[in-house]
Amino acid sequence: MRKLDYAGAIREAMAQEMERDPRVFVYGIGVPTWSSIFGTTKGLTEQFGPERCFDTPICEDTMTGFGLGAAIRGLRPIHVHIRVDFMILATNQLLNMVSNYIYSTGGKLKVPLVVRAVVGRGWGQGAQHSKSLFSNFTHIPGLKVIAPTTASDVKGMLTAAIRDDNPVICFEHRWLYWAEEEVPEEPYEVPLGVGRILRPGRDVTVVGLSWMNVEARLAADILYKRGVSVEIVDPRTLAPLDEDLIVESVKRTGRCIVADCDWVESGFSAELAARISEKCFGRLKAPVKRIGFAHTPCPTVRELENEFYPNARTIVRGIEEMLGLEAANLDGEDFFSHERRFRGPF
Amino acid sequence: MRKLDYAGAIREAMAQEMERDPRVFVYGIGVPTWSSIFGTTKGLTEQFGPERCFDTPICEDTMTGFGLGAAIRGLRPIHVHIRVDFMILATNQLLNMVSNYIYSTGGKLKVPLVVRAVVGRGWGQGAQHSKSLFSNFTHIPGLKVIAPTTASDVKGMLTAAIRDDNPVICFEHRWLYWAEEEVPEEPYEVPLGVGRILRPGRDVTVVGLSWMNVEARLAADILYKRGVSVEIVDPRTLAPLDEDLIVESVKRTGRCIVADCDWVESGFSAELAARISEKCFGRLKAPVKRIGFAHTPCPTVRELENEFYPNARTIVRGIEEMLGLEAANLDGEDFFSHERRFRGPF
Amino acid sequence: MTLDPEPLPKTTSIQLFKSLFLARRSEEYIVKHYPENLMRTPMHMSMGQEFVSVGVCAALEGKADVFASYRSHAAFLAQTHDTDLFFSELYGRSSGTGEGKGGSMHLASPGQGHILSSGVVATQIPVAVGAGFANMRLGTGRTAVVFFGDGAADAGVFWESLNVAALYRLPVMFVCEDNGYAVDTPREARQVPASLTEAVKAFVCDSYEDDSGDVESVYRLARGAVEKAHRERRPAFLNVKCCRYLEHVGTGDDWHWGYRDKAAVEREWISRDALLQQRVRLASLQMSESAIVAVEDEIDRAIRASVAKASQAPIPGPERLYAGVFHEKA
Amino acid sequence: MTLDPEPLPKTTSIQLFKSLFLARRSEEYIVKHYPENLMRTPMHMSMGQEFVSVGVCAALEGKADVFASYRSHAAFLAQTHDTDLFFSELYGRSSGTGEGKGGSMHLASPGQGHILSSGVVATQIPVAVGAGFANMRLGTGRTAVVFFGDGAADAGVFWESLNVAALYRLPVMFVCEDNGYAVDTPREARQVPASLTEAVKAFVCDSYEDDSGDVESVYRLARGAVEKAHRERRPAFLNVKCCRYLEHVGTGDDWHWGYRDKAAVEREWISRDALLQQRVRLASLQMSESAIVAVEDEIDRAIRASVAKASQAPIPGPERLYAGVFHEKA
Ligand SMILES: Cc1ncc(C[n+]2csc(CCOP(=O)(O)OP(=O)(O)O)c2C)c(N)n1
Ligand SMILES: Cc1ncc(C[n+]2csc(CCOP(=O)(O)OP(=O)(O)O)c2C)c(N)n1
Ligand SMILES: [Mg+2]
Ligand SMILES: [Mg+2]
Repeated sequence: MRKLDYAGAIREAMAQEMERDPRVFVYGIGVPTWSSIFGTTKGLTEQFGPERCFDTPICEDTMTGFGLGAAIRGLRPIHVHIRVDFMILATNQLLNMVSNYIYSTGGKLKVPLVVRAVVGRGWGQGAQHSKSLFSNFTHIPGLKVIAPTTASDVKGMLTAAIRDDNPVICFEHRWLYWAEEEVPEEPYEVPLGVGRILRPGRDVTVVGLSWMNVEARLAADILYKRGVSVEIVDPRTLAPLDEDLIVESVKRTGRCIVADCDWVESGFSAELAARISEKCFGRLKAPVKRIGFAHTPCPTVRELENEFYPNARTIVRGIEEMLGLEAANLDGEDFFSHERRFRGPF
Repeated sequence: MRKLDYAGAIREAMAQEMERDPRVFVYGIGVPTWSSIFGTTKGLTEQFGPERCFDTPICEDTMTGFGLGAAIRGLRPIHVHIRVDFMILATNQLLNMVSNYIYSTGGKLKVPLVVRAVVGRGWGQGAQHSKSLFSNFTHIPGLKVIAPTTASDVKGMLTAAIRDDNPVICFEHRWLYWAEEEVPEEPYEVPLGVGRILRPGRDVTVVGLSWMNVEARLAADILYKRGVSVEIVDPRTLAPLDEDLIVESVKRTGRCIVADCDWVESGFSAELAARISEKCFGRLKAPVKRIGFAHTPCPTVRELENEFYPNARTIVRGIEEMLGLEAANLDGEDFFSHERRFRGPF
Repeated sequence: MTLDPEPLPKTTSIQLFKSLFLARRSEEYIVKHYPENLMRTPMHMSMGQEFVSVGVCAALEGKADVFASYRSHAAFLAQTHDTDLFFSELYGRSSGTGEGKGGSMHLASPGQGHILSSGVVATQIPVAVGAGFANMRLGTGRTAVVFFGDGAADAGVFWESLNVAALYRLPVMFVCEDNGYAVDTPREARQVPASLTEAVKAFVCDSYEDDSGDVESVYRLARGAVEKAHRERRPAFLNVKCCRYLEHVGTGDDWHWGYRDKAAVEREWISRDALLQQRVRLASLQMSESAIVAVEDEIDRAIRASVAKASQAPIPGPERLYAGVFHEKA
Repeated sequence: MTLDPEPLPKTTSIQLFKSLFLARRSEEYIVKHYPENLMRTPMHMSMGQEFVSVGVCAALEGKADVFASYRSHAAFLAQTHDTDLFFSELYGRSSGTGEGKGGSMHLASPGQGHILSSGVVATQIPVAVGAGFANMRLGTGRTAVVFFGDGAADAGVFWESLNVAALYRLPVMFVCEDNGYAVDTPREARQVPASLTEAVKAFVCDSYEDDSGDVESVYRLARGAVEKAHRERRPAFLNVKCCRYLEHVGTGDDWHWGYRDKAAVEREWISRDALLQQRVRLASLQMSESAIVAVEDEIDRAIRASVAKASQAPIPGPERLYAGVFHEKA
């Protein structure tokens, strides 16, 4: 099968759905620019015209209401935010309007609105370009929330989201955009609400969110050499959550680490840890451990950023501690690090 | 000691601090109106003049930035929202600005800003006037979050918040406004970050948030008659959290119910349940149970509202289940219910 | 603003009267029966302001997608004339559009063109712009209309929405029900522009003001405005001065708040009440008192019938709590 | 806009030149050394636009509380002249005001009147209004000044803030660095008002426009504006046309993006570069070439010294990560 990277898979999902359904359109600040949201919207204006792929003024709140209005009156909008930090300006529309429009009409209205929000680490992003905020949206009934990890998942899940008659927020970690994978060429859906075991294992379950699954795989490889078998579960959809898959895995391994790329306190990792602790009560050999950002605003300076962000090393250490293993010398390990790959300016 | 209700205690805390410190001022939509935010701002304009207690245009985002600017340049603003649902319009300022202004200057700036947000049930509030959203703010480093339950606590904690050089969000459940208690007349501080055991007990710990402590007390009274001893812990401050107090209590009782007046999923109850499960691992006789709103937007019609909101009955049933007791007949119980006390229009 | 000198067809005048009367009488019913505590939802009464939405909705002849605020009893009835749905929702019955989940602040009948009312000030405005975009793209021939109070123009989203509507050349009707107050705060204490009608002109829209207090004046204005909006492909802003007779929320009066003077309000507004004016106009059009009374009686009967139906309609069962959070395929 | 015919004192002209040169040269240093990947923070370069903040800050003679966007190298240096702090922050050192935590987008030196730059468009605007309120209430005699791009005027919070500043009668200076683009989107593709300068007039402020490209013109304008703002107790809006020479973010150019024409930009802007103009003016004021070069050399030396200091300053240790989330008592 041909290989495609995550950014290309997003582009392809949108292009195919736009082809298939003339009601689908894409918009947002910078969407048709030269840099085209990390390439995910490249060429769509040329292909579908400026009426179906367009830029907007800098007014996220209004443009979210705009998407809602277009969605309930027959179109299928995809609204793109180059940082979730800017989607925060639309919190009012998302929490007070989008999430309860259907309920307030007794389930009769359709709100086929997709909102794409980029998260992730860059080149000294600082406190205003680095948030994730998954839980601020999974907390809200009426919103579906997805965070695909692989290229094939993001194509299928975004396709499913576009076809869904309910609002879906899609979180995309920018470091994933480069991740290549075999991705089917034809359109397909990966159903929302279904998780995936990314790697089977016996000794401990890592429930990874978004980019942290990449770190988890690296950690698993490292630990494999020491005879530790790590299972990685990717919920993929955060709301509604595929609880059973996670609970079954943890019941099998008896140990769980939740690895999030967000703050831990009141984060989605708290929801996962709370559920797993409840549903696996009596089956856990150790308390569920949460890994995530340090509880500080994100600093810009690299040396503190490195402390702020969790990575494969954090996961390895967490598992070692949980299993009572000595901390291995990791100096020889080649940590796959986009801090090194990535250069400025942004 | 003289008795005062919660609304009066808030008013007194603000008035005394305004008296003490000319830099303190109060503002927000409707603050000096006749109905004066449930009476909590009554007479302040008359007492301190319209420069120190004033109304604003309907632009919460701007007025939050305004508060931030006033705070860093030497004043001590108190911004009031008659519903947290309207504070949502200020999410951008709160998350992107207020929370990281201090950190981005290496801890040098002061941001003595207090934001008061009213939560709670009314007369068919519906989806847009009923949220709590505690966790959307406890998730954010750089914000302090409080939710006092009693009149004496709210006076002392609000006083402490006003004197604090950091941003503090104060959640006030409107049903508490009527709760009377002995409240000292002179100004005093109840330190932020310190929880409180509202009722000591042996068999199960209820960690209650805001109004749910009132429901928990009622549940405890009911269960007491059946020989069940309930301990009620009120964290009071949600961030930073007094974890030790809670953990010690649960270690003693071995059982815990977290009772929140917010959605459960990714709510603050998830954070509590995750921490307690971790820190009390091996000491729990049953999984931590979470009680909160149904995971739907809030319906208006009373009959569904009654299903949506948890109350003393929910807590009683939760504890019975946890202790393996049969469900008692509660028909004879006089549930303290503001649905009955409260009348329209709002 | 120039008034069309041609009189309206008599049927139109009657239609406007009916629509005004329907809204007024429905609210009079609410005033009377609210204290029974069976309509357990906050009430933001349209009384006094009905002529704004009645005039505008009539001018659009049903081909409107209406977005409104919590104060939208009149707009809902002007657009849908559906007292069955209206009272069912207020009484919290399964037969309401939101099966009682919405209540007074979230009236909705999308199929009839009243999309959804919203309780957060100004939030409905950008949604109307998006609906206008869909109407344009899909060529529905419908017009997105948004009703909001003068308070909504305090909010940046109003200015953003006007900008976006004009930028995308959408014939969206922005209708400000300018009753001069946000709760008890007068416009001058919230907004510096001396005239909103003038201020919006920078935003490439057609801007109109009406302080006639007359439903026919609003009707004519809206007809002209919507026609021009489509022709020129740009939004229209209608600033219609009006007066809220009752308290901000609730069914009583608010003279005791002291922010406005009862005598002045009576002199300036209530004395030339739009419904009364229209009744007088019908008489001047040779409609007999008994014919007018017949019209009124019919509406009264319809309201009573709707209330009776609503009272007997089932209350949603607990199983409905979790229903409809997401779209339910029919 | 009328130009004051009186020439400025020569010392002022020199001061303005110094300030322009400081900003330009500091950024030239960045352009040269950014590829070394030691300044690991995004760079939104002021180059070409420096005269706006240089002119305004000089007019305020230090008595300003400056709020600015991510594009605020020039504003920071114009207000503080502190290249030590500036380069320390860019190099992520403990000696930066944010000990490197802020980086290029969050420059801050509150004690020197550059409060904090913000990376979210328009967010700094209402904060300046609040600062203006505090200044008024505390009688500090300082003026809150907010710099923002033309893109920020897309945002409702700009209009809200203008309204609030005017309503509370605050002499806040709203300075739009109007480079005509938000990233690559021209103003006309985002805003319908033909002229922002005209549109804001509805908001009871004094509105000024400057397209001279000249730092002395901006300086005069700002002096008059701030004086009037305090006298009339209302905000001033300064719309200063300017040109960003480099790409939106980063230290290169962006001609390959194709949204603007290199030749036109060179002809219309770069050829009359404000720094060059000011240098020519100094010459015309009988300042000798060697005297000018001496000034330039001194600034160059200062920059080199600051960079050297920054490079030797300590990098914050891991224990600093959790420090300063809340205010730390000194
Ligand atoms: C964003 C927001 N802030 C505050 C409120 C509280 N509130 C409800 S109605 C109202 C006044 C609105 O006035 P206006 O828009 O003129 O409408 P009117 O009530 O006069 O019809 C306010 C402030 C709200 N609903 N939404
Ligand atoms: C609220 C928000 N939305 C989007 C962005 C992304 N963004 C960064 S700069 C920029 C353009 C701003 O243009 P302008 O205000 O004119 O400033 P300039 O860059 O031209 O100085 C955009 C859209 C942002 N930072 N904040
Ligand atoms: Mg009004
Ligand atoms: Mg610009």
